[in-house]
Amino acid sequence: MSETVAARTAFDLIPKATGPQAAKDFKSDQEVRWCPGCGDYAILAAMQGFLPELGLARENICFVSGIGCSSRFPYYLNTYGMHSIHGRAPAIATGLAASRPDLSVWVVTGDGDALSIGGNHLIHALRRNVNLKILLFNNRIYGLTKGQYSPTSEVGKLTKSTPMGSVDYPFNPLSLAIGAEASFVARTIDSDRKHLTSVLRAAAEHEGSAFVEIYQNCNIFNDGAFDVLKDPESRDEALIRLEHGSPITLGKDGQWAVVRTGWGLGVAETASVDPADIVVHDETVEDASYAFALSRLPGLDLRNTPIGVLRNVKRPTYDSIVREQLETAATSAPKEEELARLLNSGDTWTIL
Amino acid sequence: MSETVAARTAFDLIPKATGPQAAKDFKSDQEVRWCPGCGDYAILAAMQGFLPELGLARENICFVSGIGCSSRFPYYLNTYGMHSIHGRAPAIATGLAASRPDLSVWVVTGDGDALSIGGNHLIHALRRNVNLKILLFNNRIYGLTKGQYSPTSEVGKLTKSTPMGSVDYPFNPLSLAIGAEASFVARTIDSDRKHLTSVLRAAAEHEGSAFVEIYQNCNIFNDGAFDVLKDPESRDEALIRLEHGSPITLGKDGQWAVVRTGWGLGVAETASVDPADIVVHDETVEDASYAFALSRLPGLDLRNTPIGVLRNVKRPTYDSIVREQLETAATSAPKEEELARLLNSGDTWTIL
Amino acid sequence: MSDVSSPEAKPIRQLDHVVIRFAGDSGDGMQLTGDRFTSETAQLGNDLSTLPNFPAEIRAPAGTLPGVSSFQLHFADHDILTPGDAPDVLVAMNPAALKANVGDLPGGATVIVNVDEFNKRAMAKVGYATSPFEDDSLSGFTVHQVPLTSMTVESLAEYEVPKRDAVRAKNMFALGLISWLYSRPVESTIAFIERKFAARPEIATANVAAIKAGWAYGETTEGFAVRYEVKPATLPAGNYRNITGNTALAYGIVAAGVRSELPVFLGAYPITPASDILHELSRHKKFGVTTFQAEDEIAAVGAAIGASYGGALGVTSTSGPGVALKSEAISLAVALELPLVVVDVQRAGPSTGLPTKTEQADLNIALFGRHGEAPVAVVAASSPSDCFHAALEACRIAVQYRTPVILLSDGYLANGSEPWKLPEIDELPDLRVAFADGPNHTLDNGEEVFWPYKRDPQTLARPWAVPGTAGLEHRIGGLEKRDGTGDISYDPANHDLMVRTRAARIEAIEVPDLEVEDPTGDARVLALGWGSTYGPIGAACRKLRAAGQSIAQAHLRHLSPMPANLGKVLASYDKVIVPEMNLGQLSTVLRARFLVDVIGYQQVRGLPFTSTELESVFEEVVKNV
Amino acid sequence: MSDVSSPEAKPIRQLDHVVIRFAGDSGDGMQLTGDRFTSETAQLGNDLSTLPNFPAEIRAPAGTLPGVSSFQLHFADHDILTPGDAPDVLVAMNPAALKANVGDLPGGATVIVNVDEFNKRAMAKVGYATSPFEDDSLSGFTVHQVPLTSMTVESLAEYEVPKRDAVRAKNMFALGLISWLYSRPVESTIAFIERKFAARPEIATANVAAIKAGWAYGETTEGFAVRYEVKPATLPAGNYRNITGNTALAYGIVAAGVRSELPVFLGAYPITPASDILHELSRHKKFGVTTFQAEDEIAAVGAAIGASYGGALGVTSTSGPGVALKSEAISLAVALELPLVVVDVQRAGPSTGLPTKTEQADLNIALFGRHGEAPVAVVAASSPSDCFHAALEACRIAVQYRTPVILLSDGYLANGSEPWKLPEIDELPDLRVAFADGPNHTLDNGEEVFWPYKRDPQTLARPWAVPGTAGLEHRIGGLEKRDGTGDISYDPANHDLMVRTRAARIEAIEVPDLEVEDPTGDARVLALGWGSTYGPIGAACRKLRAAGQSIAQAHLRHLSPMPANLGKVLASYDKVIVPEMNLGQLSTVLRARFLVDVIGYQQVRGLPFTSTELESVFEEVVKNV
Ligand SMILES: Cc1ncc(C[n+]2csc(CCOP(=O)(O)OP(=O)(O)O)c2C)c(N)n1
Ligand SMILES: Cc1ncc(C[n+]2csc(CCOP(=O)(O)OP(=O)(O)O)c2C)c(N)n1
Ligand code: SF4
Ligand code: SF4
Ligand SMILES: [Mg+2]
Ligand SMILES: [Mg+2]
Repeated sequence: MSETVAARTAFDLIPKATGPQAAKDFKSDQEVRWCPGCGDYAILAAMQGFLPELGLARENICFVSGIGCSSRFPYYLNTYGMHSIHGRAPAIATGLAASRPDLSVWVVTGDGDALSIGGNHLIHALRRNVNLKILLFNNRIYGLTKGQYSPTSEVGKLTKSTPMGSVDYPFNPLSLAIGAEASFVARTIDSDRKHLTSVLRAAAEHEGSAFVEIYQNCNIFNDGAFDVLKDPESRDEALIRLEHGSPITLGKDGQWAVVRTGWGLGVAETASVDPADIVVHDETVEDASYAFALSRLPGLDLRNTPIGVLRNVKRPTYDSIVREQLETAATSAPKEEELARLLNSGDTWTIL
Repeated sequence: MSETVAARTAFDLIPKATGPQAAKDFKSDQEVRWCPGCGDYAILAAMQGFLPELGLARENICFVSGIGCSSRFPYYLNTYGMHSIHGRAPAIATGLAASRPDLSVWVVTGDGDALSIGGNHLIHALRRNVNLKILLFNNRIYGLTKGQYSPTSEVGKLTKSTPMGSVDYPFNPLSLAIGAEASFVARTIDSDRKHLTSVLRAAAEHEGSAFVEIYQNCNIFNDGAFDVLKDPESRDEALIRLEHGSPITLGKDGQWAVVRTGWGLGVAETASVDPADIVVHDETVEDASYAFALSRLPGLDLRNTPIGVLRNVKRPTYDSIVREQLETAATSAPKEEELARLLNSGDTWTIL
Repeated sequence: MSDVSSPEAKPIRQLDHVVIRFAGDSGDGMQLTGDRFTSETAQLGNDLSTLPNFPAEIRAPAGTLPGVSSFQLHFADHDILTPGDAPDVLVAMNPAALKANVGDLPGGATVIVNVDEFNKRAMAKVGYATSPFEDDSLSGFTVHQVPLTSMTVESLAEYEVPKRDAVRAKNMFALGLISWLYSRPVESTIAFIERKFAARPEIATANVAAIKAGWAYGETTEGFAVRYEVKPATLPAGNYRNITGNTALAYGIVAAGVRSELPVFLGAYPITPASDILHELSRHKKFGVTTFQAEDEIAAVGAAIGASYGGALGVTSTSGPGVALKSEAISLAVALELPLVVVDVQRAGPSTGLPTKTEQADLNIALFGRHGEAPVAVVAASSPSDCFHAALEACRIAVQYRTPVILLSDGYLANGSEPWKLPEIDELPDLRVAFADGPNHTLDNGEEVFWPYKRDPQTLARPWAVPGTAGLEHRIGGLEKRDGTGDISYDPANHDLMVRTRAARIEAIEVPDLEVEDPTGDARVLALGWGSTYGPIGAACRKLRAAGQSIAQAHLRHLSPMPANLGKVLASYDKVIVPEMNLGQLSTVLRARFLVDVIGYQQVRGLPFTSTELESVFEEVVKNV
Repeated sequence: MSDVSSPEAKPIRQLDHVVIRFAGDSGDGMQLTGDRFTSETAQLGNDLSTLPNFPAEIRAPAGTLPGVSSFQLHFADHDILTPGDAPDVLVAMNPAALKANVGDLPGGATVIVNVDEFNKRAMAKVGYATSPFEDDSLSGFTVHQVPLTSMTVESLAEYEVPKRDAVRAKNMFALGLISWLYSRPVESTIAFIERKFAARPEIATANVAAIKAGWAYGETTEGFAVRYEVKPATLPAGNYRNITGNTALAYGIVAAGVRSELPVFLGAYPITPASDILHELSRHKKFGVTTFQAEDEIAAVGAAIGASYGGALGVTSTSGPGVALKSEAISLAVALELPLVVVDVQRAGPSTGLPTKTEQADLNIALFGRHGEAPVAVVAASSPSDCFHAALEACRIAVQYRTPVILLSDGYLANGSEPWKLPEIDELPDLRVAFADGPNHTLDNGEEVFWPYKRDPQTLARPWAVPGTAGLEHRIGGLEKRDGTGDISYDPANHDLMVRTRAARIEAIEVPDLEVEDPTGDARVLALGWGSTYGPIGAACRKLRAAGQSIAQAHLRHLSPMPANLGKVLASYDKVIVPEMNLGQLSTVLRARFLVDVIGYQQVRGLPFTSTELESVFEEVVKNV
């Protein structure tokens, strides 16, 4: 929209830490209370390990969450934090981020919190491109309420509320986010700390809304939901690791490759295709059709699941334009004087 | 999901009209109260003209709307109708459609009603594929509340609530619907009655959620928003008329054609491309990437706007599976007996 | 009306007050006409009060009853309180306008009709089988049949304006005529027109010419034999402007931002009749006011909470349906103990109800409309200009006590207007509060720590510790928390303590005592109200007193907490009568709290009370005491 | 406890009632243990009442205080009303369980601890610096240190079960021991285990062996010198089962579907403690019950309204935060005048509050939580099994009067259980209503038409005209409508009429008179309650009476409308005491309505009242009357 915006990086306006930071600086004094074995622990550890790397003043980082197991996250980080109400974190964070450019604002949410009750706030935050980093812990189940199916659960899922199998066709969170004009869309997985950290880094650096889906195991109510992506036996065949600028392949020794098929993308045997036909990943493609096509690769069985950054394009952020408008409107006159002028505007008269 | 579902058509379960019907049979006794010149009149006329063609018993048709100028629609149709509350029509209609397979249920909504306050219900109805026909009258403005910008208004729009221009990047309603797993997605325009009718027909015939965006002129608060698509001077160059099975071209004598470009679709001079490269429209392509790419064709200036059915694929409907489960569970025993059995289930004991 | 003849060409009669109603089709520009006449009247120094009334439709079909739009103005040579019970003069631009309004006219009223529009078709459309001028349906009134349309078109013949624009200028002709009739200067309106149509000078010229032609018509026609004059009112000295409730409320919020030195953040979703607050505030970015048009009411209040958390004055404005949707989030703000102002411009319910009509039936939801024990402060405005002060007061409570405050206005206040004596900025309350900036608690081991829920012993408010403050990092949320530390706590005794503390926090808010107006000092009946009934109750009391009866009046600005002396006030009258535009919501609260058998009087018609109606109700009570 | 020795190998003492609490880690299976012991006890014919208590976390870290889960059971040889104020016996599976619960024990209580878990680390984790067995912190109790874990593992040595599974069976060992101690038969539990683990027979075998080993341990160890017996209660003859409030409520809705011959449609979004209603109802598709897990609470109620409109019995179940979100849609249902049942299983608030704890602080939002005047019926359940009847009653009012009904339960009722005498199906109320099927009005011109808002003169209900009925096509909505025709109407007088009619509709609902229990007939004090306080209030009254005092008890099922005789009842006592788990919400309503100075007594601790507490409160009132 303007020079100023383009020139800014995600951190320009945020105060920096004055000294070195370590993971332990980001641990709060609250006892962590997820079930033993829950994937949330790994994500927390990765976050605590990653935050020092950001180098921001700790007090200028704020985590806002909704309700759910995942939404307990802010309690365990020694930053500012708000554990709000179910589904509303993106809205609350929008108010915070839009009025405080000096903060790094993160939203932590679950598949129920973000996609069920909070779906509307999520898609609106994404289209607005508010400067928020939204982490959706997708365990494909409602954990906190003890195991009902969620909007990402597979059709036919047997849960307490669906004894004959769930009926609703699931969302593909990345497709939804891309359809909602998201400027940054990525996916990662609780079990791969290095990858998780790399995606957090990319999200943090993105100026605007960053949407990150994190596959997270709920070992109590949906254990093994992502095993096909974790199991050393199957994962190489199932996971597609996206790297900006590299041809997209998967499988042992890149046995499979992503190529155009039909009107979208598909997977073919590398040996059988012209190397020039292998898609070279470019997260900056403006046309959202590319990232969308990538998001459609996985089947319902999770085979061919891309992880990494699918889309990362520049678009003016909501908060930066709002700030610009405020700056444009600002005057140097004392506010008191301006107020007197305002009240006296229009037709006035004097009674003596 | 099953034989039964596949065999059904959209009307199988709905009683048919016993005699011939005419447009006037669908006019209610209420005075129509839109502003003179409003695009809603044309849509109403088209609907009243179209409904007799459906041949359904009038009493088995029901229109549910939210709040907005557009949502007054049900009052003017002599069918059953509910003018509900802002944004909630898809949810209310879901309850109705899921419990009444013998009804043809239509949702009428506006860009504010459907995409702002009602965004979540809309995307959930679409992913569930509830048997609803959802007509979104998009005038890119809030009409009823007198002219604030809406989620489809272009950036920088000057309205009462945005004296320095709106900041929010708009939704592309079709992209959003496709991202939300819609099985039927179409677009049409108030001024072209024939096209409008053809799209209504296709929507009515689709079994499941049909999402139809109708460009509608609000001559009071956003006059001329779609002039580029209506003006005889510009419309041929701007409108892309999709026809299933035909190559996609536009412009005078098909001067322009839709071809692959980059990772999506684009428009090129027909003369300059190999005819075999011209995309032949197929609304039934399973991979949503195709319809999504089509939805991205228009620029923010509305040039290259496809109208017609972008996507039309078969997927089991929510309500049909729900019905199947009910049928599977049903017993022939009298309900009273079953109830006695239920109450007496578990550990019981007798006190004499 | 008092009559005083004057010896001019056309005699001028002195009146002490006039109620005039302009009525026409939605497209006839009646609101603008009314606004301009109001402004002229204000300039003259009359006291005044206005009541616009528009249809729910944007543009209902022309010439229909539902399409009628009207604007009523009451002006007087003395201080008045309401827009008038019934018009002395009706200006009716078409048959629909006559039909829709004639029923409100008292005998002897003057009716000025645009006779050009009374053709067969137009009359039939609204059910006039015969012309109302030909039967005796208007026999009790002084009727002036003025060919407004044709005379306007004629008077513009010399200008090159398209017919359509000429026809549209007929409201200005009418304004010119009425201005002449009531001796109002039209200069300011002419200036206004020239400003407004600066980009289209031909339209400006035509409208100005129409005004002048209307004025000239008054001077020359024989139809109008007398002119009237209403002398300036003797209002307190000062600078005045005319102001609507919504504008005043928005200004109050701007002022609160200035006086608290906090950025204002408004999260809002458009809804009638609150949208204008969003519109107005979006124009004041120079004050650091951010307006966020949210995707829905929940996001609107959510964003306001987020902004408050970040150190802004978080405000959200809506009407009843929006308040219902915000309930859960307001409850969160109760738990978070953060400042939040929720503006509810009430309209007639339930559900969508009558969106353009007024009502005061949201007191219940304001006081009781949240799950759990979730007390908030509730403040109500009593007149259009009072919306400014009520908004300041709501903001004062919110920031000082770190609590959600619901500010009740209504459709009548929102769109109605009255002269407002402009306050001196430095006399406005000082709303500055300090953010927390360091530890506030010493542990037993001597360590200095920050406790986010350690309270100020007097206000019971917790510290406002905004992100970005080093050393104060903490987590808050909607789960129950230990008093002091703010840590999540499932301890039963702590929960009981917190529930009671949240209630005590609201009761601890300092609010001024209720003032009672009882000029004779011997009243045995108290008329008690809240909100927009202030005008009609006051006017009724005045009438009663003028008729020699005694009655006391008091009006509640604070509904939660209530003034400390309220119980005593109630106990000191034999009877307390409480008029409300609902089914007795305040009555219920008073009865429960003070066990006083207050007499409720209710009408729920989407319209303000008339003072006449209340006068007779009060008289009945006074007589029977 | 009464002691009666018996002459067996181990003497058996007769007790008239016992309160036992099982407590352990979330993973220790305490809820299952409690359930099974309850079932055995029920089979024996004791009266009983249970109170489970689980942590808010799914699995809080093992061995911590927040991770303790417990189950309390009160059983007796006579009719009882509560799960007991304080446990006579505590079974503590680890140090955390002991620490978390020991404070609730009265002097002389028995404590059975799994001593195997009392190692240094585990004790330190919960703050036991020294072993509680070594200091005198347990000196007032009879402590049995039982090595539950190791004995269980030992007893399973001969089976091929992995160590982990053997350790997990320790709850069954404990159950066997306690069953022996209180002379409960374990056969039904053994059968249950075999059914439950049919697919994993080795686990079944291990668990059964553990039960038997526990029983054998009791018989052989010298630690337990006496056994106890509690004779069957003399309850009314009939078939009984034990039932929780949520199950009973779900059954009540199924029954309402059967008795109204309407399909049931439940729209729900999961929320503690209401989710089990959704779970239960989703299992009863054979009754034509459709359950729709919606995207949020608004969609849930919206879908229920849509289904009701289509002729189903529309129900939505939730807890407080969900009710807040549903407010706007409930208001729509008020305007539409359609049947709707909104189940609110109350939990401790405000905001997220204490989701697993009980409270009754949603009476306000039920009665007053909508914008505009939007009255609904409100019904409350008073005990777990009463949830069945309350649900039927709510459905009766909804379908018969075409109105939203809010049905209040709470966390205590939801999860607590008691024996339930099964009703005869054909004695359940007949809930059938007729849909409209033709014109209901004759116009002046003789034409027969259908008027969707023409009312039944007695119930004031409008016709239920469902889509699909030829000739009855009509449009309804949230805008104000003309009484009779249902057409949109902006007429002030009609709005006033409709507002009053909607209020009158609720008041016109026929509800039974309030019954008062006053065995001595001379009580001057009335204890009046609503909802889940029935048990403790009743138990306290009994105690007081047993001590020779007179007190009357009455309990409100209907909060809106209230029973017609309520005012008279209140007036006939010198003092009325109203205990509530809120800050006095019913008290406020009673005071406002009847101007009676009721005495409120409130505790808001997330826990039910104890009868002892209420007894002393009542005693105080009775003494001072
Ligand atoms: C308004 C409201 N509705 C419902 C709930 C109950 N609730 C809490 S968390 C949750 C869903 C949790 O699922 P998800 O977001 O996937 O988080 P997870 O626990 O799986 O991490 C629900 C339904 C609530 N707290 N508030
Ligand atoms: C809960 C609630 N919030 C806000 C409103 C006010 N409102 C009514 S219609 C509308 C938006 C209308 O815009 P749109 O859906 O685009 O319909 P249009 O009038 O343009 O056809 C709004 C904000 C309302 N009626 N209810
Ligand atoms: S229930 Fe699942 S998601 Fe929640 S804490 Fe336990 S393992 Fe994690
Ligand atoms: S405001 Fe616009 S959308 Fe509404 S009726 Fe008028 S022209 Fe149509
Ligand atoms: Mg989840
Ligand atoms: Mg619109």
